[in-house]
Amino acid sequence: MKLFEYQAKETFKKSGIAIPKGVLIKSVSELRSAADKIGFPLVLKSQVLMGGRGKKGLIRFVKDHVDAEKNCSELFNSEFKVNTILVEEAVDIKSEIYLSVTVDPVTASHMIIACADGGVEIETLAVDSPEKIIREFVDPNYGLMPFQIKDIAFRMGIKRAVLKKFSSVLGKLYLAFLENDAELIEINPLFITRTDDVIAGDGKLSIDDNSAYRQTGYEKTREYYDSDAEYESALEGIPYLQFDGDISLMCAGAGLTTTVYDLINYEGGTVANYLEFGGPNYKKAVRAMELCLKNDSKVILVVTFGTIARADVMARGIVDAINRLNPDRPIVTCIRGTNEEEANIILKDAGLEPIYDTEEAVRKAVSIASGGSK
Amino acid sequence: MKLFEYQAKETFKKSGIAIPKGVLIKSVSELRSAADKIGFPLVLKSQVLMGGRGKKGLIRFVKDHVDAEKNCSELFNSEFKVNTILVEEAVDIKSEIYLSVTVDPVTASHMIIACADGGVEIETLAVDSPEKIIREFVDPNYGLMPFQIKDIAFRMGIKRAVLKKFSSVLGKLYLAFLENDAELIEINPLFITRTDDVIAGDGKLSIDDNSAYRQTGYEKTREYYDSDAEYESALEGIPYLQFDGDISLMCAGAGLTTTVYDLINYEGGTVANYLEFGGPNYKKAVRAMELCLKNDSKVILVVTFGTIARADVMARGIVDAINRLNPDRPIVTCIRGTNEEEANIILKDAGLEPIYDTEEAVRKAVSIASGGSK
Amino acid sequence: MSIFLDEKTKVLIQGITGKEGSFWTDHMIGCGTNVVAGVTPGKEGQQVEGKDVYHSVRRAVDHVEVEASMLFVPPRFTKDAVFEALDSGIKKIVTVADGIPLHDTIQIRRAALSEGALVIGGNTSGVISPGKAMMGFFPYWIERVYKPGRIGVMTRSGSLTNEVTAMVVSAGFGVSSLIGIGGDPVPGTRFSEMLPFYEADKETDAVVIIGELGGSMEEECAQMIRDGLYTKPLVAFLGGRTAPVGKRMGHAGAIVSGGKGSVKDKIEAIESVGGKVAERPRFVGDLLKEVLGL
Amino acid sequence: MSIFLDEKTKVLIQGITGKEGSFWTDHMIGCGTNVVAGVTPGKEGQQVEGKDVYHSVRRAVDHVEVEASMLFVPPRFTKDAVFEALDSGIKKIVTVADGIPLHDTIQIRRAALSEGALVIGGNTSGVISPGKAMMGFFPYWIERVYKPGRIGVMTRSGSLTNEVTAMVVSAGFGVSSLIGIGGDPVPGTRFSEMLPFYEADKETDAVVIIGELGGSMEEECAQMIRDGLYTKPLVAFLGGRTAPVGKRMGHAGAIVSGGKGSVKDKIEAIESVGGKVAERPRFVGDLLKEVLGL
Repeated sequence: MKLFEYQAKETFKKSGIAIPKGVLIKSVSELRSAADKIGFPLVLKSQVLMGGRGKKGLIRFVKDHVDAEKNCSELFNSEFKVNTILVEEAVDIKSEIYLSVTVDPVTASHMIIACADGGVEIETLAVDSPEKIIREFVDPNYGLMPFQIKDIAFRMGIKRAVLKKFSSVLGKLYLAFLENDAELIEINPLFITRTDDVIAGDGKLSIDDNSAYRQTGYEKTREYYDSDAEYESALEGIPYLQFDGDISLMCAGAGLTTTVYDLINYEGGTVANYLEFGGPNYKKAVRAMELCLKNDSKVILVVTFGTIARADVMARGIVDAINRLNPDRPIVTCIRGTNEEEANIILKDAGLEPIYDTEEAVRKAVSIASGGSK
Repeated sequence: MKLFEYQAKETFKKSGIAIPKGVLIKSVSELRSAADKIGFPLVLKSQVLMGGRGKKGLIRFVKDHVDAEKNCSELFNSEFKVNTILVEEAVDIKSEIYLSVTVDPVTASHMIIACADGGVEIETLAVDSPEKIIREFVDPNYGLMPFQIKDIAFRMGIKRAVLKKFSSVLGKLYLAFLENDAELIEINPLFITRTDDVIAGDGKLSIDDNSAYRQTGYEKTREYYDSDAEYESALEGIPYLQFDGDISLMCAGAGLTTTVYDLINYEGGTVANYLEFGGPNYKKAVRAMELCLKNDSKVILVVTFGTIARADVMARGIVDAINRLNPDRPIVTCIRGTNEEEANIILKDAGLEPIYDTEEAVRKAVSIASGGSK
Repeated sequence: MSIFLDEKTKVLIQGITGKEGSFWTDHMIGCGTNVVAGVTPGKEGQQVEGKDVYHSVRRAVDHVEVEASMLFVPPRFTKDAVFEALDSGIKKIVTVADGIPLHDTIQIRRAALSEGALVIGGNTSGVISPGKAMMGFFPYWIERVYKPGRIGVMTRSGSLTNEVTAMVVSAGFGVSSLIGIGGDPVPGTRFSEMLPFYEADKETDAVVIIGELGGSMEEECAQMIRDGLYTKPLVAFLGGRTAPVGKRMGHAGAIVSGGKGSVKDKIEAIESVGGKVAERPRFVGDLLKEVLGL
Repeated sequence: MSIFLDEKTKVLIQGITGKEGSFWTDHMIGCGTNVVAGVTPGKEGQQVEGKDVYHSVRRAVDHVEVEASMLFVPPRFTKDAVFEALDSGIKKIVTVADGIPLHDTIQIRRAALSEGALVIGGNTSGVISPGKAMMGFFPYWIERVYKPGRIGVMTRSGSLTNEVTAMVVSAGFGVSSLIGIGGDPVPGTRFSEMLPFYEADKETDAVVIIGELGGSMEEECAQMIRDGLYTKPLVAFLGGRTAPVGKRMGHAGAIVSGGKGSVKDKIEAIESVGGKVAERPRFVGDLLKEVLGL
């Protein structure tokens, strides 16, 4: 679960990491009182989950009330569905640092990533100046040791005047990474101010979904999702991805879905959405199809090859869903795996034309989507 | 630092381990209101640090106010210097368990020790029924895992009805062991009540002195010590042990002191006290001798063989102490090590007769203590 | 013998009395697996499919010899169950749990590495040596997929494995040992760590890896080939050639590694050491014929 | 060569710029130790006794070869310093700090065991091979104590070591390698773990161990002899024969092990395998003559 900047910063604050003074607003009407609290110049930071907010114009430096109001209106009315803006003091910056903690699957370590040149995305740094990126591996059995923090600081050229505060921030960031079951916790940029203070300028925090049961306090609200279908799927625990093509995918298994996605692209088709029909969802055909129908797709393609997710149960669910929902678009099925013979009979009895080869099913769906025969 | 039962129980409570209802009293006048709060029958538990309180009659079960008052008076007036009594509810017990956590130096593990037959000291258990003692080694890198708790419970024959509460207590005891930098944390007995509750009947907690800087909140008060000299030494950070013989030992190094202690015993002498004159204390001769003089000893024996603790500095200190304190008993010195030649001159100049052989010095001190020549 | 397990391997089942555990124990025994005992705390004295159940792994290994342990344990208890198996010296562990906390998986892999154990999974269908034995849940009854043969298969996926393996079989081949290392961002064991076993296996002529975008697992395999530690033919099928950047297609592995691991990079890595990459599942069989000179 | 260190061993000093560190660095060099560099964070570019100072152990080992590290670091930072040395692959570490937190010492020893490193201390005077080199602070200038020779000495004490070693020397012997494993309840290395090095050392004819009540270290030595892993003569001096039960005589080792480890038990253990135990320091020399047939 990827959190908003303001949530990451709340976590930083709880962990003892300094953040800029800020007020969260939901409308232009809240702006003036927020600005009065913070004082000018200030920054308007749109709280959206996508990256590259600076380039998209979603972060605005403003110098007075008039300037602020104009920019704030623009942000709330932008195409990026901005619901919340963080009104934040403009920090007097000397330099910017990159700092994050994540995991390294190969060595089974926690990994600190640091760079003295912060403020740009780490992916960009990795391409432009890989030699400047510092990686420090942390044995999860020992945790981040003081000598490692010192070594990172020396390698980054952290000045003596800043060393203590920098070390404290890194130590606390690491603990926050552990305590929040984070996949990634990132401060970018970490500001070094002209008075040698160390302040988190921006924050990313991604909580491991598998740890949600022990990381309570983060509620999944509509704000986190691009579409109603994504949001409703999330509430039901059904993996769902929104695209904007013609074919709704009701597939089982991430690997198989990715493959079907590729095959559709090879055939010149486009995908409207991916909905995970496998795992615990294989009995939820009605709800799954309902969610797919929320899309403007032209066809629903069902591809499965299940073991526990029995083909006959899935086939019966599809037939049931068609009967109940009376879908306005064709359904193409390629349902295989345990009890596939029975599934075959069920689908045929319902008047469907079951297919058993993935590529053939993909071709049929693409053909329908492009206006071919039903 | 060994804590009193009531302190151990406060820690248990903070850690979420159930303890009996109890009130701490410092005089008989506080008894009635305490007893009213707890209700009869109740237990009067003398808060002293020595073991075997039951056998010494320092724990009394009382059934009414008259009974309570009589016993309470006896305890406060006993020879064991009881300053504080824990007035505690008498728990309705089905069985008693032994449970503790300590360290195992050989394997560098934390070690859980458990026994289904609690209520007697572990040393007694170890002699009487070693086969009943369960040891479980815990890798400090991983911590106590749930499977280990389950296994301990099975080996102890913990009943299903109690399993969850027992597991919770053991898990919390282990965490308290870590969080308090304990040398030893022990619940003995751990009560299993007739209603299948699990309650700490008694508690031992010994905090590692080397961790005092990060285990604040435990103040060393006079109550912890048998004598003023011990207490005053502790306040100054000087290791000190109280005995009741004739020879005050001002020695450097635990190993050498233990050896001198043995040699005195071989020669038929007795030790009044041991004061650590080595390490950081080697410049504190005046204060050290002052503390030794608080004893009813007949002679002070100084034995050292130092490196950093320079012999000349120690010799000068001894001479200075004699001049300032004008001790009422003889001083025998055996001061060797770095600059021992200079020390020799200093002592001789002051009219002392320095000795350089430990056994010879011991013989001389024993001779003086037994009424021989000065 | 097969790699990891065959019909002689002595298998313990942790979580044997659960619904899933007992159901798949039946199937595992049915397809030849030598299940020797099971573990469920508090259930000692019971039997499942004729196998004794013990309170703990320690008690089980006190009574029977165990070489491998199969975990049917919920994700949040998986770390404890893995450590329990390691504690008893078991060096082969398969965990099918889907949803193990990320930080637990790090500790599991770290412990496996330091104990010199192979932990397969989580989020996997497990391990199967078709015709001999299985640990996990594969639809071994579908003969057009799980036919015995001489092709090793390693995979990060579930359904896609059935899809690709069916293509291997339809091309006239069969499977020697199939290892599902699982779809978690931090699997207990990585592709490259299994390659030496396939290299040494006399019953394997070539290996098919079923990978996907994200991570560096395919690149590590290429390195093994470059280092001469694996010399048999390798054919890969990789999903996600056309996947949009930044979207997470179910498996988290792609994201965690932080932007690396495009399929393009992986194809280059594998082909640079002589491996073959199939564009479609259907082509895997053709490439196998090509690399085996058939 | 000697065990642990001789005049060729390349020694790093962690905490070299501190008062204690610089003072004893001077002495160590003075008695032959091959000090190659020092470490103090923030002091890179300085020199101490002509040796370059680096910010960190990693930076030091990038510049010079290091075989052993000597720590002059306060107790509460010792764990970090030991881990820093281990991180750079240093396998011989001596820490003299007195007052390391107990739970830190457990983690230090655990890490040393898993890295295959020897951590000597804390709470020790260190290690000395008289006439060759020293790591720690021994009064090597007192010739009636630190005379080179063919007797190995291991000790848990400081002053008592001077006392007993003086007796060894006054009996006409000298010392080959002296290892002060230290007086902490959980020393990084135990007596028995050093015995195989003395066994293999051509310059050592017999070993004297200076022990005390508490713990099981002497019993472990007896076990090494029983197992045939140490076959040279062994003479022990053990303090605390008459110590009252339950009183802690400075070293915490006695208490932590929970009531075991009486001197009587230790004497029985050592004598049961042919070792000798001296009742007084003075007798150590006599027993050495006896066991060496002189």
